[in-house]
Amino acid sequence: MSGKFAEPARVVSQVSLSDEVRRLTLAAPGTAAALRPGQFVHLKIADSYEPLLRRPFSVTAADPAAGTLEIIYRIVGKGTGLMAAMTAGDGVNCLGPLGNGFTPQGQRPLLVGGGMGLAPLLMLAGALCPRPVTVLMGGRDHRELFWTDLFAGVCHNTHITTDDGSMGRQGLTVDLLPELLAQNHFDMIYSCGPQPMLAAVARIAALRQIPCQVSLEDYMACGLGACLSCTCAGTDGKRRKVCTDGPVFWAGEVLA
Amino acid sequence: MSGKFAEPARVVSQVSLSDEVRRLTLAAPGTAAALRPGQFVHLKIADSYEPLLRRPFSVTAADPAAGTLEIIYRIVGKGTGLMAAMTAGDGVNCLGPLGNGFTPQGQRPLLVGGGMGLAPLLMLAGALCPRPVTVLMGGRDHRELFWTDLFAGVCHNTHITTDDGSMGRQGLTVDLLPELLAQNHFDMIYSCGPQPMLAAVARIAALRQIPCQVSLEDYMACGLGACLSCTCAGTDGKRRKVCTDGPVFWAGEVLA
Amino acid sequence: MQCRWEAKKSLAVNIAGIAMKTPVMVASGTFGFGLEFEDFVDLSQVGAVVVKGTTLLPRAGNSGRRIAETPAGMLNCIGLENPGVEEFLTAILPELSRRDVPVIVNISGNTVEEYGELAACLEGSGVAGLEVNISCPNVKQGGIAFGTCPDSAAAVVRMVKANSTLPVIAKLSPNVTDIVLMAKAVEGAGADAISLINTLLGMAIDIHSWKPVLGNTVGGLSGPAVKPVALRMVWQVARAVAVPVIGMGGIMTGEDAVEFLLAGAAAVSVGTANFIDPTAPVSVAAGIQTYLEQRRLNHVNDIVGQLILA
Amino acid sequence: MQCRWEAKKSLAVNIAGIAMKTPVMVASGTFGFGLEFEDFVDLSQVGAVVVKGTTLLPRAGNSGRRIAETPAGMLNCIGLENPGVEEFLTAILPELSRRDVPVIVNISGNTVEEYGELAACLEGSGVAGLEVNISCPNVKQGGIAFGTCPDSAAAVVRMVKANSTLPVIAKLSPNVTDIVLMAKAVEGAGADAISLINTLLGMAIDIHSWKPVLGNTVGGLSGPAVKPVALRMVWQVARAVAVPVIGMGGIMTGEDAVEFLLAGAAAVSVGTANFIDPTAPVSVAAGIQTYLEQRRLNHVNDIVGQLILA
Ligand SMILES: Cc1cc2nc3c(=O)[nH]c(=O)nc-3n(C[C@H](O)[C@H](O)[C@H](O)COP(=O)(O)OP(=O)(O)OC[C@H]3O[C@@H](n4cnc5c(N)ncnc54)[C@H](O)[C@@H]3O)c2cc1C
Ligand SMILES: Cc1cc2nc3c(=O)[nH]c(=O)nc-3n(C[C@H](O)[C@H](O)[C@H](O)COP(=O)(O)OP(=O)(O)OC[C@H]3O[C@@H](n4cnc5c(N)ncnc54)[C@H](O)[C@@H]3O)c2cc1C
Ligand SMILES: Cc1cc2nc3c(=O)[nH]c(=O)nc-3n(C[C@H](O)[C@H](O)[C@H](O)COP(=O)(O)O)c2cc1C
Ligand SMILES: Cc1cc2nc3c(=O)[nH]c(=O)nc-3n(C[C@H](O)[C@H](O)[C@H](O)COP(=O)(O)O)c2cc1C
Ligand code: FES
Ligand code: FES
Repeated sequence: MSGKFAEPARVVSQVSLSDEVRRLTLAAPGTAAALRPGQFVHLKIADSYEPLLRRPFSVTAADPAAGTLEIIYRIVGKGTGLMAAMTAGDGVNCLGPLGNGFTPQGQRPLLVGGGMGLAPLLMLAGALCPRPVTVLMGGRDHRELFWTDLFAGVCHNTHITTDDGSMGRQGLTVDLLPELLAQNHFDMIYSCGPQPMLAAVARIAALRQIPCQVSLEDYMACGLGACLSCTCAGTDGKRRKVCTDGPVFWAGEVLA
Repeated sequence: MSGKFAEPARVVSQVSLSDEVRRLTLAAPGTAAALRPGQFVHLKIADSYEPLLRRPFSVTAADPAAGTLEIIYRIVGKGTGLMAAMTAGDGVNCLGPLGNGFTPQGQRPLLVGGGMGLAPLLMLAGALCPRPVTVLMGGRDHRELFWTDLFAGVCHNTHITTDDGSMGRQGLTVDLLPELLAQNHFDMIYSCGPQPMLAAVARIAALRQIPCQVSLEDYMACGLGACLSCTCAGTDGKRRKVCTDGPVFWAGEVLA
Repeated sequence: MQCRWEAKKSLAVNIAGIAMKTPVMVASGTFGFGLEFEDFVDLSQVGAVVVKGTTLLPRAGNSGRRIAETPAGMLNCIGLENPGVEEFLTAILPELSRRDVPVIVNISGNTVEEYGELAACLEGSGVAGLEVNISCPNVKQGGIAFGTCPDSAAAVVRMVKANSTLPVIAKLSPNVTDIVLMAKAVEGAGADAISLINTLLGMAIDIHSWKPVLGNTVGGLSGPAVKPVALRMVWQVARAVAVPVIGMGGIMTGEDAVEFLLAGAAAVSVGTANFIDPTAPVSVAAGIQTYLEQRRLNHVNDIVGQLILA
Repeated sequence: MQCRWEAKKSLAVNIAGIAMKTPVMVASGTFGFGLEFEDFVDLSQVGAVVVKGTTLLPRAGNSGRRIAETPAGMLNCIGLENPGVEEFLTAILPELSRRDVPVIVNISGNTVEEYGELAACLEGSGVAGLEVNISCPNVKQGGIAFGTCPDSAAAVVRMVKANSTLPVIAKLSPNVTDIVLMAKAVEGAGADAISLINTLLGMAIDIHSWKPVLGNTVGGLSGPAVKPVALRMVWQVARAVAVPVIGMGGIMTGEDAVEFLLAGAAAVSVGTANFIDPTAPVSVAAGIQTYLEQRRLNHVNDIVGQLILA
């Protein structure tokens, strides 16, 4: 039997993590039971042609017993704006679990995430327990403080950079990364965030010969590998579908 | 100063009058204060392009002091479906008051309404008080019983026909009309309902030489007399705009 | 209640000699003769009022149902109902002329000659310009034919130019294979500006009665649904002709208008939007003004045609 | 989870010799090679699987952003990314052939000859038919040109027919002045069926960056927004040609499909709908079945072309 569902899901609860960020808990038992860290769900938010398409979101936690899953999202446009107005009992259609997910290997993993890229790493961090997990997180400013709290429960070490220095070290995650790698013996890196960050993380990881997986984002229609909206060039010249071949790739597969 | 508004209105309350019919009370102070019986409002139901256009509804009651107005509507499609899901505090944009309204003349008026055509007659009945008002109402079956209750408070006499005889006399309003006219001395007829009913009422009224106003319906885009979606042929060969020249016409103006 | 708002100088444009306080005009057939909207809009703050399609003789329009809502759009088959040019000149224009807004008359003929006659009738009337509707898809004779063939479109424009000293705007139909070919044809024939798009020909069927929803079987599609097609055509035409282009098709907000301006439209028109928000011509202009202010741009012309191609 | 549903006999149709269990096919480019949807749809309950546009050599497609949502629609500029006909035949078709569903290959060439070669490659492969994509607006060479000129469209169809014994479906572009002219041209060239519409050429602009939203500047519009245009064209074509017409464009529900059938389509395809509801091909067919049952109609053919004109 197949592991993908298009299930009518109900909002269990929604909480504000910051001005612009919300955590939404959905009852979607099929997906919740089958989902692995790094996979995502594709949500049809309203039973309307406005907005028409589904919206993809990483899952930050899944509780197979309760049949629920959580996503953390930033309000950026029409779809997320409608999501922000939802309350317990409202319905969405949840397509998932989609994508391949992370390969949970390594005894001393480092997670490097920027902005909303921290979302898939959160579920991964939980799955990697009880191995000692270090997370290096980058954000715009102290308003992304909530991530620290969320990772505190699942990570041994938390390192923070912000663009404006209002929290942790001022600068980018990749500024702090060489230092961290020099001081520790990480045997696996997982990263998700803006493309330039991923490219820099992958480059540094390759120099140090630490295996590295990156999770990509792209504009998606089907989420099922059919429409080719989301393909990217692989380093071998072949195309990769972010939705099914990814969103998680070995860094060398997609970043030169 | 002008009497038309495009006001952000709030739902005050909504009640079910039958399976398919609801009464919606809106806080729309500008419109409520200016509105006369027979006029209508044009509602933009959702802040979305689905549905795109406004929806026209007769007003059944307006309370200038409270700044509220009521409409009674049947759930028939997308827009009314969305309206049915609204609860206190939800917003709609209310354009109104639109149209000309009834001419409240006559000392012994008869109101003849079929189905949802009873809506504008309800507010008219209230305005005609304390003159003795008689209403002849036609419906499909006993599920339209709620109209009887609504008119009971404002009318002296209530006559009912239903298609299936499950309430009042079996048949059409126009079957009962000649009898009523013979037994009473009405000096004005107001009518709203399906086109064939209006034509029959107008014909009978003309025969008896009783002045008669009819309220028409048509598909409307602007509601302001600009787009010409809603025009109908006048008996003089000139076009009439239902939204601004009407929706109320002297029967002879639009029905041969 | 009239919306109180005053356009800043940064919005003022001049299209083919017609000075407008804002680049936001109203599309023919969606704003009546302007006066219908005075409860909501101060006409002096509208770029220009393009009145309902006008013909030599009065027209009753199509019978049966005239509009149908579609996903994010609407179909119409009004069929050019209008009081005729005579009535327009005697009963409507005198009142409309009292407003401080350029009036542009959208004209429609059954023959090339009729377009000429219409232009001649309107000469000296005080209107600011003529918009030649060669594209209305609703009229069985004329209409569609003129607008889909470059030669006949050019013939109409030449005839109007020959009978008028007013700025002449040629309004193009989107129901063509090559919109640039049409644009060049009317530019070559002397059009002082080009407006587009008119409606896309569409249809809806009532699955209960098995009949067409519209009285005229087919009708013109407008509203947000058509915006991508309109924007593409405006972009193609604006880069191909030298005369100013007036963009329209699905503009509902200031942001939508900015897309058309970036694509090369020197001005825009709002049509279907007027049915949803009767203050649309002003709210769209205010939206453009806000956009300019947020980016510290001095004038709307600073964005016209500034699309950056890779 | 796969949706369990079985089509009744009342839905079975035969289009140009291709027997289908339901009149609901899937539109090329929106359903991959079919296997991608097996988690949700039993392919044996789909009318036919029309696979992604296939070219002689593999294609990487367009770079940059490939989709944009629009009001009730979407733009795409995939640019015919596909593994090439060889890979299709060796790596994909063997697996797909094990399913009990007709497979139709959508082919696209840069020259008339390439179409012929493609047809020859697919001869004897076991596929049920060819759909000739003369209309994809994304490819700079070929594509748009073939589909907008009756002579070149006919030349392509003739070439495919000359190189194939399979049923040949000509897929028309809606970006033309006269869709009936195009339909008659491909019918005259021997097309066994006609499918329409492909996407309408559109555009979107990012007002923050001043750049086109899509990597390819322009893209094809699909989804509910285009339904009125699609329905109008299907109606016009179905009454003008003798070969069966496959209707598509914005079909999301059984009701939408019924509109196309009444307009004269002998079958329909669902495209964009697959992205919103992965069970769409089955749910649309089930919707048609319900419609027939409610009206006590024996067969879907009882409604095909039954539009009542005034
Ligand atoms: C695999 C994957 C996982 C994601 N996980 C998260 C997450 O955990 N939390 C989170 O906040 N966001 C996440 N995103 C981004 C999220 O999908 C977008 O923010 C969201 O789709 C925006 O929708 P909107 O309607 O609010 O924005 P609009 O701008 O109105 O959307 C318009 C269109 O663009 C698409 N779009 C807009 N931004 C993005 C984007 N960044 N990536 C892909 N498509 C986009 C939308 O899906 C829609 O089709 C993820 C994206 C992908 C591909
Ligand atoms: C002046 C006037 C007064 C009205 N008063 C009432 C009233 O008091 N109570 C009531 O229940 N209904 C009334 N109607 C009818 C009401 O407008 C429609 O039932 C409503 O628009 C249906 O919207 P929908 O989205 O649910 O239906 P849909 O069928 O989804 O609507 C699709 C389109 O058709 C239009 N439409 C559908 N039915 C009608 C109709 N009967 N008349 C005009 N347009 C229609 C809609 O406005 C919309 O544009 C009135 C109509 C008019 C013109
Ligand atoms: C109800 C209606 C009537 C119209 N009448 C005319 C007309 O008389 N002449 C004309 O050139 N265009 C007419 N149009 C087309 C509009 O002017 C405009 O070109 C089109 O609607 C696209 O713009 P929009 O999407 O903003 O509405 C009409 C459009 C609508 C919706
Ligand atoms: C993402 C995407 C890719 C498409 N690729 C192709 C293609 O390769 N070949 C083709 O003939 N049509 C292609 N089309 C067009 C569809 O087959 C269909 O004609 C069109 O989308 C209209 O139907 P719809 O509105 O149901 O999507 C594509 C459409 C989309 C949305
Ligand atoms: S989103 Fe369709 S292939 Fe990835
Ligand atoms: S609805 Fe526009 S003129 Fe009546």
